[in-house]
Formats: sequence, structure tokens, C-alpha cells
Amino acid sequence: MSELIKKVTQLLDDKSISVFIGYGKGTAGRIRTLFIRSSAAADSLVFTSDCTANLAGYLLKPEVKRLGRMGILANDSALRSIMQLASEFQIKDGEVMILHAAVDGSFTEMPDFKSVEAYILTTDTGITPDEQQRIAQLEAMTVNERWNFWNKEFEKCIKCYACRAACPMCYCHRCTTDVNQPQWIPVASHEMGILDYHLMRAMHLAGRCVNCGECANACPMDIPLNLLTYQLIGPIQSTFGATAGMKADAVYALSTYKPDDKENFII
Amino acid sequence: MSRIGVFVCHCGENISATVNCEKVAKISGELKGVEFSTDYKYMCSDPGQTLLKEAIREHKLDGVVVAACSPRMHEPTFRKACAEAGLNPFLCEMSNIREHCSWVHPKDDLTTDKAEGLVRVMVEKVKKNKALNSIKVPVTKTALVIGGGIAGIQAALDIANCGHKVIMVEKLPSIGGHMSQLSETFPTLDCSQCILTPRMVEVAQHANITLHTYSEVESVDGFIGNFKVKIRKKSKSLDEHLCTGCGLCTTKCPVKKIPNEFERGLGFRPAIYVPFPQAVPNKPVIDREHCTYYIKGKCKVCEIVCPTKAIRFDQEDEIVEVDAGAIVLATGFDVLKTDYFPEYGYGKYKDVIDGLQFERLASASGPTNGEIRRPSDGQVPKKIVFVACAGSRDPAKGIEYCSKICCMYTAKHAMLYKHKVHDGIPYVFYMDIRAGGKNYEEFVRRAIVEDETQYIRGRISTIYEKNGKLIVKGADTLLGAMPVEIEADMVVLATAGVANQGAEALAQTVHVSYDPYKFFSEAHPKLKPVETNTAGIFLAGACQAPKDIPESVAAASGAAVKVAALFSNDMLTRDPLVAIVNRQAPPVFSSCVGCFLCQSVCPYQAIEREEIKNRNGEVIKTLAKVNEGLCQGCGTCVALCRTKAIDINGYSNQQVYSEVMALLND
Amino acid sequence: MKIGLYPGCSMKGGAQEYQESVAALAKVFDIELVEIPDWNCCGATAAHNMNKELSLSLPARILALAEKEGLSDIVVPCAACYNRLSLVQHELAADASLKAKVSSIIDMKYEGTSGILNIIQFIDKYIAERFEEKVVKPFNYNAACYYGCLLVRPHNILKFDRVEDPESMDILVRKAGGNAIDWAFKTECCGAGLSVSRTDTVARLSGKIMEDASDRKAEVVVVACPMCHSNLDMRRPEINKYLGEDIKIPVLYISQVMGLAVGLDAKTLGLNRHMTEVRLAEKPVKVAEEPVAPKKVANAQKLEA
Amino acid sequence: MSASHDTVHPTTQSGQIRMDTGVIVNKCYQCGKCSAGCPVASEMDYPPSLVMRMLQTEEPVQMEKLLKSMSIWLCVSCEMCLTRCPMEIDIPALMDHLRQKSLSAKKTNPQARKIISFHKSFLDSINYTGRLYEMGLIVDYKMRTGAMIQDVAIAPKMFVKGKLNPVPEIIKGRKKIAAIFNRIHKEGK
Amino acid sequence: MQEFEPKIVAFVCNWCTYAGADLTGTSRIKYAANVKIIRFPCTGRIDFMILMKAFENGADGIIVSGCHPNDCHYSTGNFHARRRWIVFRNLMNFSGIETDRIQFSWVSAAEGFKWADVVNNTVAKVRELGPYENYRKIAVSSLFSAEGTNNE
Repeated sequence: MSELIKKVTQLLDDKSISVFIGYGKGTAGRIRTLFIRSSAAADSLVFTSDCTANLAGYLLKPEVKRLGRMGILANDSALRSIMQLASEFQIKDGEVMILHAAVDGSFTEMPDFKSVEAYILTTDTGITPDEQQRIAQLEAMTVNERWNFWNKEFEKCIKCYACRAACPMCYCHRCTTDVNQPQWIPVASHEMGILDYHLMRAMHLAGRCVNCGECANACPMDIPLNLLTYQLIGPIQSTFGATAGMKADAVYALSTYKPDDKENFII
Repeated sequence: MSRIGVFVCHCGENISATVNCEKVAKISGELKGVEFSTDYKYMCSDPGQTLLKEAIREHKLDGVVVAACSPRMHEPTFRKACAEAGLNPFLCEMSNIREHCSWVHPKDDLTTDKAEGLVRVMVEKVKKNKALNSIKVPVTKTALVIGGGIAGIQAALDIANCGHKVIMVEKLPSIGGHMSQLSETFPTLDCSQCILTPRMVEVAQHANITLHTYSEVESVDGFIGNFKVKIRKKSKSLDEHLCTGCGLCTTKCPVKKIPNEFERGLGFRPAIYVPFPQAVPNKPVIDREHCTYYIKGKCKVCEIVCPTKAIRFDQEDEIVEVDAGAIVLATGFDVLKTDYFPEYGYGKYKDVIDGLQFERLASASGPTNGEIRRPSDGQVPKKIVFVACAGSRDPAKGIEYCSKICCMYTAKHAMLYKHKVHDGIPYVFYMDIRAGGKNYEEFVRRAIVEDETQYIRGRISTIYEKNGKLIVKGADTLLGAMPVEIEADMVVLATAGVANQGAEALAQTVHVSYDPYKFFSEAHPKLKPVETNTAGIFLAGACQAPKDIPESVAAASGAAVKVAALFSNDMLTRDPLVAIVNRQAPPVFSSCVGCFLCQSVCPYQAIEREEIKNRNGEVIKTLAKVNEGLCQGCGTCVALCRTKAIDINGYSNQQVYSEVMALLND
Repeated sequence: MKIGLYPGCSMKGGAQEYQESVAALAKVFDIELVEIPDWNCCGATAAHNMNKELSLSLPARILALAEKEGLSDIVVPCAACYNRLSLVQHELAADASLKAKVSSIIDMKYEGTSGILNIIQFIDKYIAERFEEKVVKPFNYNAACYYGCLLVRPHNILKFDRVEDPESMDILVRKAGGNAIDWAFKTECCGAGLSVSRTDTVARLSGKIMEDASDRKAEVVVVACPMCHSNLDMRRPEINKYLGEDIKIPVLYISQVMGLAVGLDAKTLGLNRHMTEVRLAEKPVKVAEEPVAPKKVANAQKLEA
Repeated sequence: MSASHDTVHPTTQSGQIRMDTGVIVNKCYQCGKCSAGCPVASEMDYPPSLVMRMLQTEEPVQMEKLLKSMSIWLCVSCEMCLTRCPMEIDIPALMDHLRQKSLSAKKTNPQARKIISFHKSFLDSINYTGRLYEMGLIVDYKMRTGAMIQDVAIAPKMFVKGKLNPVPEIIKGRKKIAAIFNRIHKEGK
Repeated sequence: MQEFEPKIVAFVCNWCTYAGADLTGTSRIKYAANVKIIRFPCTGRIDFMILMKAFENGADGIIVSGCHPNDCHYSTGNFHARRRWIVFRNLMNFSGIETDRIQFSWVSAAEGFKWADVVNNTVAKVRELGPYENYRKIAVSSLFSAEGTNNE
């Protein structure tokens, strides 16, 4: 632990970064995100087993960027987010000081994207068995049952857009939901608006989602939103051989093609 | 509040037979935003168009919907009419109530309802149409011609004679291409050199043509009218300005036994050489792979003997950068590696040669001065077997397609042989004789009737040597497929014409598409035979598919006309139906977030990066920018863009959205 | 080293010398050839001419037996047998239902796992690299290597050597100190199964082969197939009659050539069994001059690749 | 997309052939390379490429001619045609097919008798002993064909050279072999 | 009760399927009138959102059609479209939208007959399935409130 604080203190002192994004204690024993700007404040950094949030999203927030060169405590999914963002030209190599936090609580500095890529290859990028199982259950249902399932879930949605805010890949400053010429997504939080919103979001994350689960975590109504995007990871992997967030210079699965891409529904 | 005019056409009876046009016009007239509506027998007729124009003026229409036939048929007609009436042509749309309605449905209310629906859809679309002005791009009136064969030469001369500048790039030390290797040409049997060399000289001397031989295209950037091209001039180890082409060096060069490419290995050349006597330019190059100096570091005989001291051993490759408005690809073809056919013993038996080698044997300027003598012992062959389709129409070992030129040149070879060796017997093994072309069939007949060529319909199975003779085992499929054995003195394989080795790489350099055989693809097999899918790049000759001389020349002139047409204006006007990235006031600038996922979907490399800088010149944002010159308006980027920052004129998000709404909410 | 052996019928009868020479050669390189117990005839041309199932079942049983013995590699010196076995293995591998049907017919478990080697592949794999040091009596004669049909065809299945102008046997002969001549009839047919029923045809086809061999100054023809051997050797009288010549060139099996080179004697190699007498004039042992081998070798493989 | 070339039409003769042998007869465009290379073409009544053409006609008459032809029995399965066919048509497989068709239809050419007898004798020998018993084969073959004098000249010499085995090699599993023959025989019925 | 007439929207590319549909017309091949065509420059232009819009505005079925692979006027638009469809179809299916109601096809400018078949078969299939009640239900309640927010 102290090791992390030492590292961050030193980084801030020698001015190699001006803000460090990490975890700290929040109210009611919750974990919150800290933006450490002075070595003095570094002591409040913590890293426990509950520190699972993917902090990569903050790297694109203007209010954070404004603070100067950023350092980040990145867990595995954060690393993948960073790679995906890099492949979308949102982060340049060396622009951010990446401190990787392993589950065992050890920290390693990752000087460049190459080292991140190398590490990611050694990790399991797949989704958890119980997520797989939930997806399998859904897939086992009839279309109608699935429709009802999602209707029931979406009834809860209050369109607070917390999922969008939490998702590291939702960095557009003008989301389709905000486009009104034409009004693709009805603003009102009625069934249609909600369904449109979530399908749109899922589709926009297809091939980009690194299954960090922030969307579901952020949802105040506990809608299993992550399943929507997770379900697409398998097919995209198997049909196109593409996995998000593996390489900093990867080509997006949906902006390339193979002349012999397999499908069985086009007549 | 829009003022739209709806014009419903009866198309004689074609529409009115099943659709109640009056009703459609009436109902449409009641639509929100429709100022005027009428129906007429023939909208496309002069009175019809006049009616349209008058209505536009009279009712101050700001949008027009013509419900008639397919827009693929008459959209241009009516848009022109609108323009003539002072209405921006892109505010005019057509509802297809003929092909998509009256012709495919019976006469009943449903059909009329559908027609009304189709009109409603277009009315809603037109409300969202924007007045567009066609795009203007400046044109650099210089053409780049890649390849100095007959196709390239023809294209270059035609363009140059139209008064435009031409830059010709040829990979070899001399222009002339395969045609310069040919002896005589079918179907007239005039000597290839005699008709070609004047053209070659003309190219060299033409005021409008700059010639780069021994050079290759390194890179091509930009777009139609505005290409930026890098040319690598390979070092000739020679100062061309000083060299007078006296040829002393070539005679004195100690290395003499290098197989001569031009003679297809039937002769030799020195290390410093001019490919052939009539070469243009007639100045030597040093072949550094074989030159003693470059291998051993000493010799320099050429330098010593050169009267003008033109040799430059330390000369390096030079990169020339040029601007071009159009590019003509004329890189020609190659012949199939004959060792695909071990059973024919090419390479194993000296006297089994390919068609081009025979051309050299028959050529007056060839290694035998035009006497037909076989390579092994210089004897005059008394029997020659010509094998057609050596590699063509052979999926198993060669290529699937028909090389097209072989039937003719094989007949020619047989004739030339007979003319030179009167007591010789030419045999031709063939599968079909494909002699479609002016005076072609007559030519082949002459070879058979007058020159008594033995045409045997069947393919050769194998060829082997037996005490000095070549035993050719074939079958005569017209004699019950009975086996035939011929003791020949020489065998000539009509090897398939294939794409150049460099073709694929070049295609990628200049961004044109190519077929599985590595031949360059035309934009449309019938209607755009000399265009490529990349605007401003054209095809001439056999780089597109095997072609004979007349075809190559025709194609070349075709390409030249396309170039000339492009150069006929200082500005190139293009359809404005292209993609655009929205722009907004600072600090946003645009809803584009610069993820550039659109960049890799674009088939035309039309998406560029635009950097927005602040006062101190720091980049504060990078946006996608559409190059209007390159964009062809497919809209694939639009569908992919998450922020809807890219949209496309003519099929904008608003337009299609309104169409769907109108179509479904009746 | 233990390797399975499928001799095939002719090696038990007409081609005993082939059997003997292969055995002797293997012995020199201490390789133990295990004859597949209770093997049956592969059915040869007769079977696949007359009855598809039979032509599949007979070889299948042989392979099944080999599998039961756990023999991973089987040498099949007879080119004809080698061809049949390989084709059957290939065909059954491609068609599971057929495979099932056949194993029910032979009522044995058939996997199709055994590696089938023709004589040349066998020598290449197990003898070649140890061979040269053992050469005591270079076989310095002009040899015309005759491959026949069944060793190299059909190429897409056998995938052995170059289908036109093969060279594997030539290479072995050179290793034995011989001069493998370049000639045109390496893979032309000798008449094969028609030996008895259409002797005239065989005389003509084999005749052309021997003619080219003698035209090109071959002192010996080297084969790897009993059928080819019997046609070129036993049918010599008919051949010479057809040609109107008296060609005396002996026909040796590749195993015999290599045997001689490592110093085995004529008797052990069964040279005496040939119908056309093997008279090889003693030559001063010298390194064979550079073979007139194909200069620019045409390459059929390139295209398969 | 249109895959017409890949659809089999079981009703047509060529469709049948394709299903039985995998050979698409209409692939042949009559270049004649097979006939050119075929070692026995000169003796055939219908050289290979002609056989292909006859099959393409779909005419029963032509099929009849083929079943009664010598060609199918003269083919030595040397695979030269297949090796050099630009369309990679498996003519040898086709020949096997035609031979068996000819046998089952009892249309075999009388002049092919010797060849067929040889094959029969050959198979019998296997049937009885599990292997080929050359001496037995020759004798049996002579009985069938009555070609008594043929080859008597070389027999003694072969004997001396130890090329003729006086006693047949009979394998232990000969019953199993016989069983194989029976099963297939029943199949045929 | 009178027979249910499905509403079907066809999103087609300008170069192949639209032209193919023209050919159906010029060849006077008859097909069901339930389908109305919206023209796009290329299947690559067809945004999945517009398909969603079609359903929510009361379409019972959708046809999406363009050039056969390798025939795209823009050479690769349909390839990209195909990838998008593969993913979107997956998503629809997983979120409970009836993929039977959306027919993807390649119809070339020469396939007038095929276009008629595609239309007729789709119409028949959708008639089978009946009105798209599921979507209608939520659409209806929503559309009122949507009215106000619809642009203009």
C-alpha cells in the first residue's frame, strides 16, 4: 500500500504528473475515486479488494484533462479501455502515466502501450462464468420471453444516463440521444425512448465494449445492462476474430470486413 | 412553411391504367406544405416540362415532386427542368409510381393508395432537401502515363496532341514494350518495328511529353485533378546529357554473356547495354548486378572508352515529384511461366520455346536476323508444332480464362514460318480457333488454306526428345480422338497472357482495384471500360486483360479522351451528393470526436484529419474531414458515425428519417 | 528399429528377389521388417475393375491388421499395392459412412492411422542419411530410373515426388554412385495388368520404354514395382520381337542397386532370378560423372503449394 | 448466391454419375489431352475424351455403346489422363464405374473375355487362398480362356528361377476373406 | 374480420436492388402492394437506427437489400453493411425483437424475378406472424408523448 503512495508522491513531486487518478475511502465504507494533485494528499489513496472500478473513463473528461498530465491506477479492464481508446485516437502513447494494479495488490508502471498490450495478452479477457450463464439463460428463452424480460427491466429505467456517464467508451460530447435533427431517440423516458436508447447504446458499443461492467454497476435501478453488450462479444469474437481493447492500433471490427464473412440469413 | 409542387404523370396509360392519377394528385394537394398539385399525360414531354417550369415560377415553388417513372430514368430530366425554371435542381425528387407501383400491381384502390403513399414520402423528403451547388475542384492539366508500351505511347500522344502535358514513366531502359519485340503483326503482317518506332520517336520528341525511362512510380497521393506522384528514376550510372549514344562502351564492355531479356534469352548482351537497336532513348544503362566494377570494384572500361566521359558510377537513384490531374495505367501484360508444364519440357529441351521467343527468331532484327533456326543446333526446322492454349483455359495448372491473342499470333507464326521455310510443315494443336475481329477469321483461313498449316484439334499430352527430334504426343479429337504422334524439330508454346508481376503492388500504390488474376478492374465491364473505380485513373491496354494491338490502341485512345475531357475545364464539377462533417461554433467546432472509425470504412480514402489549432498553433482538436474530390457518396461512414457528425447530401439523416415517418404514418 | 512390411503376393512368387533384396538391405541397416501377420492380397487391378467394395475391403483388412499389430509405419515395396492401400486409406478417410460400411464388411476395427511408405519413401526415411558411408562398391553405371504409373499417380492423393519427371529414385541411384540418366519414359505406362491377357499391348508399351532407355545408353533400368519388372524383364522376348532388336539391358530393383553398392552379393539380392540376365561389366570404381540430370527442373509441386 | 454449378440433378444421367463417382462429366471441354496421353488409346474403340463426350450426350444409345465397349476393359488405370486433365476429371474412377455397370448389366464386350477372365481368376484365387496363387491363377485362367499354349515357353524358366510357387500360400484368415466376398456378393444382390 | 395487410418498408441500395425492382416493373412481374421502397445510395448507408424507427412507427416487416458481395457500386459498402447486420441481428434477437420480421437479401439489377420473390415471401411470412403487436404496444403509448418532441 505505502508503496503506491510513495510512488504517487514521488511522481507528483518530480512533476512527472500533475494529477493521479486512484481510489480512496468514501462515505459509508464505499470506495470513491480520488484525484490526487499534491503529494500531501497522496496518503488518502487506498487499494483494497473492493477497488474494482474502471477509472479509465476519467482520462477523457475535460475537467480532469484540464489539470495537466495524468497518472492513473489501472486495473485489467481499465488497461483494455485505454487500449481501445488509443485505437480510437483518444489517448496517445506516453500521454498518460499508467500504473497497473494487479489483483494481488502489487503495482507495476507500464511505460508504453507495447507493455500494456504484452500484459493484456496474459490475462483472461473473457466475461465471468455467471455472466455467461445469465446470457445462456436468456438465449435459451423464446424471443417473446426475452422481449418481456427486457421490457420488465427497462420499465425500471429512469433515463438518468448513469450508464452512459460510467462507460469509458461513451466519450462523445454529443451523444445520439442529444441529436434532435432528427430526434432519433425520443427524449421522454417512455418505453420507446428507453428501448431505443439502450439498443442504440448496445449497438454503439458492439466491438468496443471491454466488459468492465461499469454500466451495470452505475445503474441505480440494477438493470443488467452489461448483458446487452456482453452478449455481442462472443459472436464478434467468433465471426470476425476481433476482441476490443487488445491493441492500441487495432482496426474496429465494424469498420473493416472480410470478403467471406460468414452469415446464414441473407438470401 | 414550404411551397411544394406535386406533378403526377400518367405516362400515357402506363401509370393511369392501374393508378388513379387524378386522385393521387388531388390527395397530394391536401398534404401539409404542398402548394400546387396536378396530373398530366406525359410529364417528360416538352409540354409536360413546360407545365412544370411555369408552375414553379407561378407558384414560387421551393420544392418539386414528380410522381412518374424511376428516378434512374428521368431524375436528370426533371432536375434540369427545375434548374431552368430557377429552382435548385436538388430540391426536386421523383416518386417511382410506375416501375414500383403501376406496373407491378393490379388496378385497385391498394395500388392507388400506395402511389399516394410514395408521393407523400417524397413530399416529406423534399421538405428536408437542401439547395446544393455542384462541387468545383481545380484540375492540374498534366497526365501521368505509367507504362511505355504501345498502349502507353498511344495514350500519351493522343493526350499530348490535345495540347496537354504528359509525363510518361517506363520501368525499362527503353519504351516500346512487348510490341517492339514482335516480328510482324496480324492480320496485315506489317512489320511491328516499322509501325512502332516512329511512334516511339514521336514520344521522345513531343514538346508536351516528358519521358522517364528506367523509372518506377513510388507513391501516389491526392485525388482526381490533383494527384501528387513520386517517381523513382533508377540510376543508369550515366549522365544522359553528355551521352551521345555512340555505343562504344557497349562494344568494349568485357562482360558479354548476359542473357538478353529483350531477345528472351536467345541472345546475349553486355553489362552496359541498350536493350535493342531502335531503343528510345538510345542511351545505355549499366546493369549493376552483372557489371564487374560493381561486383569486383574494378574495370571501368566503359568510363575509359567513353568519348564524352558520361559514365557516372556513383550516380544514385533520384526521386522526382510531379503533380498530375489524371493517371493512365498502361503497364501491359506478361507471359505465363512455361515451367508450369513439365510435360512440355520447356527449359529442359532447348527447342521448346514460347511465342515471344519465336517472335524474336522471326524478327529481322532478332538473334538469327529473321531466319527460323532452332536454338539447340541452329538448324532450320522442317517441322514445327505450335501448341495453342499452353496455360490458358487450364484451371488445373494454368489459368481459367482464354488469353484471346494466342489463336491469332499462332496462325501468324505458322504463316511466317511457312513464308520463310517453304518446305517446312507447321502443325497447330488447338481446341477452338477464336478469331473474332476484323479480317481475323480470313487471316486464319489463309494460314490453313494457302499456307497449308496442319490444324489438329486436340491438346498435347507430352513432348519428349528422341535422337534430335521432339516427339509430340497429341490426339485428333476430330478423328475419334485417335492419338497423333509428330516428330517435330521445334515446338512453340502459345503461353497464356497474364498480369505483370508488379501489377498487384502498383494497384495498391495508386489505389485501384484488381481482379483475382491481378488484372486491373474497370469501373464497369460494359459502360466504363477504361475507367477505374478511382476517379481520375484510367486503363489502357493489356494491364486490364489480354488484348491485341488494335484493342490496346483503341482502349488507349479511349482513355486519352477521358483524360482530355477531364482537362477541358479548369475546374472539375462534381455531383454534390457527398458526405460532410458538421461544423459548430468553438469551443465545440463539431460533434465529431475524432475516433476516425469512419476512416477505415471509406472505400476511397476520402476521410482526412483536420487539426484545429488555437492562436499559439497548438492542436486543440482533431476532426474528420471529407475530401469532396475523392468522396463518391456511398454514405457508409454516415451509418457508422455514433455522434451523427457525418451526414450525406441527398440522403441525409433528416431526409431518410422523414421518409420513414411519412411512409408509415398515413 | 521395427517397421511393418506388406510384401504383397508377387513378392512371394514372381518377385521373390525383390523381397530378398529389400530384406537384405534392411538387415545391413539393422532395420527389422515385421511382416503383417496373415495379410491378404490387396485385390490389385482386378478388384477395382470388377467390384468397388471389394477393392476397398481387401486393402482395408490389411491396414486393420497392421493397426492391430500397432505398426505405425508400413513399407509396401510393391508400387501397385502401395497405390491401392494409399488410395483406399484416402477414400475411407474422406467418407465416414463408407468407412463404417467397410469395417463392417471386413468385420474388423479400421482407423486408417498407419503410415504407408513406398520403397523409396522407406529408404529416404530410414536408410538414406546412413547410406553413403556404407557404400563400398559404387554402382557406377548409367541407370534409367523407371517409376511407372502407380508410384506417382494420382499425385493429389499420393503427394509423392514430382508427378512429371520425378527424381527421388534418381537421387538414390546417385547416392549409390550410379549415373541416373535423363530420359523421357520415367512415368509412361508399361501395360501393367494386361501382361497376360494382352501381351501384345504390353510388348508395345514396354517396348517403347526399353527403346528409349537403350537409345540413351542406359546400362540398367531401375524399377520399384514387380509389375513393371515382370513386364520389362519377363516380357523381354516379346519386347525385342516388337522392336526387332535384341535389347539386353537388365532390369534391377532399386533395393538391388543399393544392395550392390553396400557390397551385398548378387545371390543374396536374387539377381540370378531375373529372366533377362544381369551381366554388369566390372568397371573401375570411380566417382560417377555429373549426371545429365534435368537442368532447369520443371516444378509441379510449386503449383500444389 | 447462384450456385447452379454445384447442384446435382439426380434425374439426369450425368447427375447419377456424379452421385456415384463424384465426376462431373460436363466439366470436360473435349481438349483431348487424355486421349493424347493414354497409353492404350490407339487400341481403344472409344478413346477417353470420346468416352467423355458420349457420356455428355445423355443418350442411352451412347451409354449402351460404352458398356459394350473394349475401351473400358483396355483402360489400365495408369491415371495419366487424370494427372494431365486441365479440369482434373477423374476418368479412371469413371472407367471403374462403367466396367462394373457393364458387368452387372451383362453387356461386357466378348473380346474383353480374356481380360475379364483374368480378373475373375485373380479374384477367385484370392477368394480361395486369401492371396494370389500365380500358378493357380495361370492354370485357372487357361481353363477359362483355353489359351493353353500361351506363355508355356517361359513357365519352366520361371520355375527354375524360383518365380513360380508350386504350392499356394494359404492364409489362416482365408475364411474371413471368403466371408468378405460373400457379404459383398449378398450386397450386390 | 378482413385480412391483415402487413406494412413493410424496404431499404434498398440505388445501384442493384432499386434497379432490380425497376426491372421487376419493366418486366411487369406482379407482387404484393404492401411494400414501399426507400432508396439509399448503398447498403453501407443504411443505419441500424432507421430500421428501429421503422418498427416503432408501425412497420410489421422490413426488407433490407443491396448488391451481391463483390458487386457493390462502391466496391465495399455491402461488405461493411453485412458485418453491421450480423451484429445488429444478434442484438435484436437477444433483446427480443423478432428477426423473422426483417429480411436481408442480395438482389442485383438483373434479378427482377428475385425481387418479386423476396417481396412476396416476406409479405407471406409477415402475414403469418401477424401485426407486430409487441412493438405496436409500446409504440402506441409512446408515440403520443413523442409527438411533441418530434422535430419541426
